[in-house]
Amino acid sequence: QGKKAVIGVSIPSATHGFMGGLNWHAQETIKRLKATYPNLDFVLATAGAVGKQVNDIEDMMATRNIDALVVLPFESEPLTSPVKAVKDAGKWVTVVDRGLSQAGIEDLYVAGDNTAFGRVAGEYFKANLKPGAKIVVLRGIPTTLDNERVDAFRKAIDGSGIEILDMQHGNWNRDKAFSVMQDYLSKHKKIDAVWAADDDMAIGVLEAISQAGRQKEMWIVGGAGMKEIIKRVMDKDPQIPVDVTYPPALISTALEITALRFVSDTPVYGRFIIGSTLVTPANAAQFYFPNSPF
Amino acid sequence: MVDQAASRPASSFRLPSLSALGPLLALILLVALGAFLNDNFLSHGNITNVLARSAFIGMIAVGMTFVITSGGLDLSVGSMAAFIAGVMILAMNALLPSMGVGVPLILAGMVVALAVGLAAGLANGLLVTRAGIEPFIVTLGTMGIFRSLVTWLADGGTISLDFAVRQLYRPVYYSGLFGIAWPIIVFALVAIAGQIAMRHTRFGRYCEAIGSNDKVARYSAVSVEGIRLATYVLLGLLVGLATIMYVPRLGSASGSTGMLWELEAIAAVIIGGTALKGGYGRVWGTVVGVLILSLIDNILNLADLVSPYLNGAIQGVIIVLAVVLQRGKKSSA
Amino acid sequence: MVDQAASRPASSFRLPSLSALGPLLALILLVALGAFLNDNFLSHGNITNVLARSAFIGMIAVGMTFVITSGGLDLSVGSMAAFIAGVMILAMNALLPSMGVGVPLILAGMVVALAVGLAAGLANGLLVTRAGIEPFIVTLGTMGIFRSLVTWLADGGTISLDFAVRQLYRPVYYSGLFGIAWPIIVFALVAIAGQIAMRHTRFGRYCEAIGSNDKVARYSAVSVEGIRLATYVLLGLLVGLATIMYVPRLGSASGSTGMLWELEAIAAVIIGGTALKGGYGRVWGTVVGVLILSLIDNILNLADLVSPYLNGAIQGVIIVLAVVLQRGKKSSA
Amino acid sequence: MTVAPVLELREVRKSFGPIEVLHGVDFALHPGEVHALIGENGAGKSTIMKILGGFLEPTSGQVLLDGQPAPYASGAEAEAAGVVVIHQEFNLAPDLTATENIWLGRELGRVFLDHKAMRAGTQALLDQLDTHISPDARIADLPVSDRQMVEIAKALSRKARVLIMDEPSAVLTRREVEILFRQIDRLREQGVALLYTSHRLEEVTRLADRVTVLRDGAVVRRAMRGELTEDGMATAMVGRDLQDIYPERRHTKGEVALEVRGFHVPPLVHDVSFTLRRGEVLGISGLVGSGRTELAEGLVGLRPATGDIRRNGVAVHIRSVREAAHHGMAYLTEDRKERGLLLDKTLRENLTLSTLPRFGTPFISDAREETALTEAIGEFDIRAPRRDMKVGNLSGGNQQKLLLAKTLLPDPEIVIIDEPTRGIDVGTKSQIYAFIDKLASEGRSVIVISSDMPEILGLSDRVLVMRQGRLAGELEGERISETNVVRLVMGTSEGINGEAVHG
Ligand SMILES: Nc1ncnc2c1ncn2[C@@H]1O[C@H](COP(=O)(O)OP(=O)(O)OP(=O)(O)O)[C@@H](O)[C@H]1O
Ligand SMILES: Nc1ncnc2c1ncn2[C@@H]1O[C@H](COP(=O)(O)OP(=O)(O)OP(=O)(O)O)[C@@H](O)[C@H]1O
Ligand SMILES: O[C@@H]1[C@@H](O)[C@H](O)OC[C@H]1O
Ligand SMILES: [Mg+2]
Ligand SMILES: [Mg+2]
Repeated sequence: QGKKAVIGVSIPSATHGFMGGLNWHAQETIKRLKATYPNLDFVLATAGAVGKQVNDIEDMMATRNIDALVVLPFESEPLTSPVKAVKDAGKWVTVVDRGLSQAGIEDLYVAGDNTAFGRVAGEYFKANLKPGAKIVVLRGIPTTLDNERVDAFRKAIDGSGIEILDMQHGNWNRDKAFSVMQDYLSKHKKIDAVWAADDDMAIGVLEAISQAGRQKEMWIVGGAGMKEIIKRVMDKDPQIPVDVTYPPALISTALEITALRFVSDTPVYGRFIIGSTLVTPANAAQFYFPNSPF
Repeated sequence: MVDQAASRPASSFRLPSLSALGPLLALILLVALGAFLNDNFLSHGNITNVLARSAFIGMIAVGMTFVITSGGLDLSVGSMAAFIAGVMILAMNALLPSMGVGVPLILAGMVVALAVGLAAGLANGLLVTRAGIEPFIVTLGTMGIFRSLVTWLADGGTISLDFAVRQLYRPVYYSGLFGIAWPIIVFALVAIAGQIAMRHTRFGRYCEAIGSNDKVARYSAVSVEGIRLATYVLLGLLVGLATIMYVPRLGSASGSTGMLWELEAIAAVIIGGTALKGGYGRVWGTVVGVLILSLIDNILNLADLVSPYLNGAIQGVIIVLAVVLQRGKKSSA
Repeated sequence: MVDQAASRPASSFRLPSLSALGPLLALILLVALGAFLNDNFLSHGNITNVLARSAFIGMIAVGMTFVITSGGLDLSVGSMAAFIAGVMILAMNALLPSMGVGVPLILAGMVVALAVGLAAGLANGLLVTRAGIEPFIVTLGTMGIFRSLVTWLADGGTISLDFAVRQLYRPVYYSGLFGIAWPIIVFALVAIAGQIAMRHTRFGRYCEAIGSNDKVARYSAVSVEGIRLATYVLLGLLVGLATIMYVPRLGSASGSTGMLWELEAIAAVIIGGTALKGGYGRVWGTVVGVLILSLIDNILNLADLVSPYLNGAIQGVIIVLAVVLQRGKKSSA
Repeated sequence: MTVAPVLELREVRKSFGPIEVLHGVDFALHPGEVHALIGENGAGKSTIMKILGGFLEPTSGQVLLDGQPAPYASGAEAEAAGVVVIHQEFNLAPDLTATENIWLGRELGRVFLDHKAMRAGTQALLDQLDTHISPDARIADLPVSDRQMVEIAKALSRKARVLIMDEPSAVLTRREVEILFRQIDRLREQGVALLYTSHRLEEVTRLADRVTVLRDGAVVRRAMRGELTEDGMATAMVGRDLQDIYPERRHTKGEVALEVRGFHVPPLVHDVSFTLRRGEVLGISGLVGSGRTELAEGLVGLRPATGDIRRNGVAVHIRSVREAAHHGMAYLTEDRKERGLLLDKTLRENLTLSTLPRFGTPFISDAREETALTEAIGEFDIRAPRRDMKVGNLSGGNQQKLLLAKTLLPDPEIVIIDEPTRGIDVGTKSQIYAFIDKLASEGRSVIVISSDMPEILGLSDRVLVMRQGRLAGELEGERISETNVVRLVMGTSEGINGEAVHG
């Protein structure tokens, strides 16, 4: 077939649990696809900041002769025009998770659903708490996607009579979430539930609660589907009744579909939204991947 | 200093009492503010939380005080902590099958942590003293190296301590003696030892001399390179110790462990009144600095403030004010 | 007495040539490595990319060289850039209805950027010179303040420039003159002006004198506080200028814009041979330092390396090696 | 001739904290005159000079310029008014070059610096001072004497009406002192008012048209040229009669304590060999830059060196001051401010720095340190207003005494003293000479490196002369004379080690 097709992959670096999982899935999938399709080659770059990601994409264009780009934008706005430039150069573009701020650039969009992520959690709270119940929230790093999730959550519990006592940023980080939760516990005599909005944060929250000996008082909902948390849901841990998915494996889906574009004639344009589902003890086994680092 | 004497004679006599009280005053004001904002602020539980949380940065900052006093700097401590934690957990997990869950395994993990800390400190120290590279560059380099290594060891994710081991190890963070948590006790011991070392031993005296003028120190039979090396090794060991107290808390390490601890530790040292250029070190000031930083976070969480987005701004303002207060007191004295 | 003059060892005369060539040598080696790894490395496109993206940190680092040379430090530049970008974009969006899309609007945005940069630099400078607080603390504080403010302005998300305005503004980053991109041209002008200011004007001379011994400078009728203030203001203006070139590139600002730029800028200055303690500044060394840092990233993207997790480690090793090389050359001279 | 004074102090008092160091001083400088201000270490000379030069404000009293209250509040403003000071401490930025320092604050050129003009100006000044310093030399790389010449050049470039010189000759060699004097004479003829201080009274006799003697912050004697002999000055300063300041007795030599063979200290010092016996004072003379300091620093491990050193007959390797101390050797540096003392630390911390292990392990005993300080203050007559003050606030001479005390604290068997009495008053000088004499009598060996000819002649049992990094010759007993030393120093006589030295 002659020339190999080169697929550039640009993702944020493994700065927290979810992204670590995503990095792991990306590398595993690349390995697998390379083995399966000898005429495909991949160039992977990870970035810890917006500027670095734009540089990575420029470098792929200038020096690696890529034919396609799979990108999970660090942030939507600033990545929009660099990705558009790739598209304008006639390359195939797959956007993952965080969409671009301008419609119609990408050929393929594979994403989680941040609104659903917040809504599904919110609906669970609404269904399982009485009016007047008090909850606390730990948000992620201040970003658009965090805003989308929180807004959807708020909307979902609207009118339920649930009171949000406090909302601070835990930055999707265990240590930070641990301190924030410790302080919530000092401050509030009564907390009925916690929305930790990310499983890494949920781990920190759990520790703070058990230190305070208030395990019986409240339950926690995290998010993303970390294996330890899924396991606890599966084991019917009363502290972690459910989880909300936001699978880091969506990068695998994106890579696989993009690969198809180069190895077959399958039409692969479109949008693939991997919904956020509620993980309950009943369906947990289906989301449990003990080998993933996440 | 001479210039001060020549141009502003009044300040030529040091008034250690008042200027030293500066950061303490800021601390006291913060405590008062906290107590005013929230009734639970002074509760045993909250005080324990704040102090225990300060312990990691605290121990590191005590070590950093010696490094900075002797004219050095270490930007790598946060990543070093992450790296040590990663290696320590992997080592314990690896030793588990042969050693079984038990105190010896925990002790083995602690030895690994201290050994890795020592090695890391030695690496920094040797690059600074033998290769003669600026501490800023050396530790900027090793900062990247340590952080990368732990991410790589964790395969991008989180390295978790075996559950059973963790249960056994937990009390090292969560329990204590006579109602005082272990991290607080260890931090207090480190701080006291540090204060004594700085004020009452040759090592501390030499650190100040080297930071003040390393040529004079060399002409005075002080082993300048040896002492410098020792400060980095000491800091490495203290990072190891901090990690020993950190791991039982959450039982895991990842690429994001210890993020920005270096900045916090250095800030605590400077807030405490140690000179960034070296020559004058104040261990107990550092302790106060650490507590100030940790209290600001606590108060921001306890109080209902404008917008959580502005936390960083309030933090910034308080840090500057704390130092203004301190310097203000000094110059008005 | 001629014999006496002859007895002076040659080494009492400085040999700037070789020690100055140190960082340049590291740069050349990196370029050779890049060319060896990838055929496209030396292509016009890649070179343009590397140089253009160095421009932001580059301009800031040139300003930072003056601050550090005169004994100061500025940790706030990264957040300052984010804050300026945020305010600039908001201002342009706000003016859009009244001014319409056009060059005047862009110019108005630029004026806002420079004005905010000037004000921010002035704030840092006044806190350092008038309130007499350590630059480390002042700028650690303002770092938190600026970053918080932009997060707050963005409501936790991203502030975006109106699409139409952006289309008009884009060429400021993406096009150029005679095939040379604008950011490269502006950076080159800033670097040349900086080099001239450092070597051939009173301002540069005074920065060095103050950093070397501020008492001596004061005795020599140098306005020490004025010059110090000026270095922070200059740096603020250059951060403003860098932002003017940055906004057309990404068209937005958020809480994570300019993250860690301060560290990169300071590292570039030190790699370039300026002393962290002040007293000796080398603007062109800074330029070389910026290029080294930027090339390392580029080269890591040229080849498929072991594991992306290890990028940071390789980066760290190269930074230290670059400086070893430089110092090695110097001492063997 | 009673010309009106240019610059005057009236009833000036000065206190540092609670301690008053000047008690109502009246003092005047006249155009075309050299006025010498003399007094013991710590008497207040530098303080007076700083007040005149605008660097210190008097606590009470007045500074008058041309009969009007002096219109300046800082050294810089005073300089603009034509009152220029050469400080006892160096006032140069170490990272800048000679040229950059000399023009600091008054650079030439409009927008851009005129490097060529400034360099040429510097070269001219340095030529005028007959010195070999390169205008491009970084101050930090220069030996102290050269730094002082740069200071002098800087002051001369200021076109002063009043030139105040605080012990300018202390770190200079005789040759350089001569150059300085020529400049002073020239300025006097031009009508400049000059204030001069020195602890070398022969200089005062030679230069001064007027002498004011200060004791403990008060004027005790005023005299015109010729009214005071050197003895008279010394007596007025110290408040008692002084005998001959050099010790009488020559020492009896013991066995060889140190033997140095084929010693090289690159890049300057080559092939130096000598022996040192117990109970001997060995003087080393030479011009600035002849390598005496390098030799000494090489011997005690401060500079990389090659060659054989035998201590009591046993070959030793010394790579650091620590190792030198281990072999009973101590070195007192000529560069008190940069290498000798920690200026922002207290007396106690400085005194014990090189001997800390003696003061307790693991904890330093403050009490023992205090005792040592008390002894040092007594033995070396260190005059400090407060024990816990920073050393940088001591008067220059008292700093030197503290440095001596510090160097001798380890009780070394071999002491190398580089410029022992720099800035020390006559009274104390004789004490220090007696001290050196006592060390030798106890069977220790002392090497004295000095640019002060009488000191070399008065103290040494044997004299080595260095020239261009090599030994130019050795003099002993009767042959120790000024003429012989000067000949060797200048290279105008045959070297005694059989080495021909060309002139
Ligand atoms: N900034 C200061 N703070 C405290 N004491 C000071 C300060 N400056 C000078 N002194 C004290 O004032 C006294 C006079 O000092 P000064 O330097 O004027 O003496 P001096 O006559 O110049 O002595 P020397 O001959 O040793 O140079 C000394 O006791 C000195 O310690
Ligand atoms: N580290 C160094 N490297 C090279 N040259 C040096 C160094 N230090 C000093 N020199 C030069 O060596 C020469 C010798 O200076 P030094 O002061 O040691 O001479 P000296 O004979 O001791 O004279 P004196 O003690 O009277 O100043 C000087 O010209 C000086 O510039
Ligand atoms: O980084 C984010 C992660 O932490 C969160 O849980 O899910 C979405 C991701 O983009
Ligand atoms: Mg004096
Ligand atoms: Mg010498």
